[in-house]
Amino acid sequence: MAITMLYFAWVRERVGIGEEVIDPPEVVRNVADLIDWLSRRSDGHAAALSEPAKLRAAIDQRFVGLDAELGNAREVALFPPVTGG
Amino acid sequence: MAITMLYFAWVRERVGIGEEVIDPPEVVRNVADLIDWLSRRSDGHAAALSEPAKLRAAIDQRFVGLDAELGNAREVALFPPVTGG
Amino acid sequence: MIRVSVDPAPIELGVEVAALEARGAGGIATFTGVVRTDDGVEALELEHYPGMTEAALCALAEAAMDRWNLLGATIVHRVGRMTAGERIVFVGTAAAHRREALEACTYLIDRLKTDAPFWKREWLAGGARWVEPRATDAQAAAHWL
Amino acid sequence: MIRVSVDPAPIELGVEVAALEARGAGGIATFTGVVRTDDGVEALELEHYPGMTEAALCALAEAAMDRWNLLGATIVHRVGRMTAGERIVFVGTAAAHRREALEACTYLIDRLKTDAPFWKREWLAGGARWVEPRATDAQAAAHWL
Repeated sequence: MAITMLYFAWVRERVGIGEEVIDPPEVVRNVADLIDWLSRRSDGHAAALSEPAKLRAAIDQRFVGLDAELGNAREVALFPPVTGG
Repeated sequence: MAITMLYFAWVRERVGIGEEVIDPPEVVRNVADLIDWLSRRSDGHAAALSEPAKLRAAIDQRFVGLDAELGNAREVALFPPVTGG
Repeated sequence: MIRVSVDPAPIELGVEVAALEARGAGGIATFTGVVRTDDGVEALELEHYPGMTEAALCALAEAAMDRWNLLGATIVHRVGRMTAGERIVFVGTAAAHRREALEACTYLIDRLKTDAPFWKREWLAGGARWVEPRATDAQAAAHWL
Repeated sequence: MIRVSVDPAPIELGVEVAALEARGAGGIATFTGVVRTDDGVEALELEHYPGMTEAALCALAEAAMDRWNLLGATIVHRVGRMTAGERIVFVGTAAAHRREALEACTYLIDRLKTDAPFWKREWLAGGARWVEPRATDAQAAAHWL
């Protein structure tokens, strides 16, 4: 099923785009799987996603851990830890 | 030695004046003595000063307890507990 | 920088905050007390002890500057008569870190309630009454000792 | 009353405070974050996650309204590019009692730091850098759990 990926801050810069639509295979079950699968799409993806410990995620606009199941996710975002305020 | 007395809030209202200069005798040594001595000056003073536990004091613009010695006080103020802010 | 003011004129919040922001700090915390509109009070009258009041507020602002790493502390208290919805008091602090600004702001308003010679009188439809001190205010101030 | 805004326009502090004062509360507490002028940062750029940001700030304001007895909670966050001295964020609370307003204000800014999807980039003479999160912010937010 198609998922809209969103990237923010230096993740966006390294990937080279802020948004893309993907269709990962069934073996990609949780966010960590998705990061691993995405990192093989391009050198930019690899540069952005090589250290999952530095990444945070949201599924359908809610913060989740990297072990969260994708389920029927329609929108997944990857980004560095937030620094607002 | 002359002392300027100041009264604030309902103490001022009951005494009937906000300021007066007094010259208490030597036996008046601390604030409690002064309250007792002042309360005999008029019905207004008596009404204002009859319950020392409800009074607070300052000597030369510093808060003090009723047991504080007058020493060389030049200005003594009597008032209810403060309610600013 | 310390700023203390005791004035019958309305409190200009924008001006006070701008002065704190101009200190170059990262964070500004403020507390503003306003005459409540909900309990039948038509006007509030603030009496104070001229001379002693300003000294007490300066001492309080200095104590906050010593205790926290502040770039600015402001205390503005209105006196005289004011009506529902008007500002009675403004305290503001500027600091590089929000924790310091917020703690110092709480300290200033807590201690102002017990350590500065102000007296409030409420005017209601039926007449006027002097406000009684609240035990919770003494507890809040004691918390900082 | 909750007000949440995420906007590239400058934050109008006077307007925000006036709206809180109009709630009829006795006390208004605020915290304003300003781009610091002291560490060589010429400009700050705030990126966010449109849609999620507004939802996260609303959830935060609602949590504060539930936890304290507030009459109003406001969160305004600027996004885009801003220069030294400009306001990044404003949080404000209105309550009948100062303790509630001050605590809730601290809560809002503490949790905003960790619970809303904003990312800061600093522009210096030599180029730009993404701001790293601070461990103290995570600790401050955890304090409220």
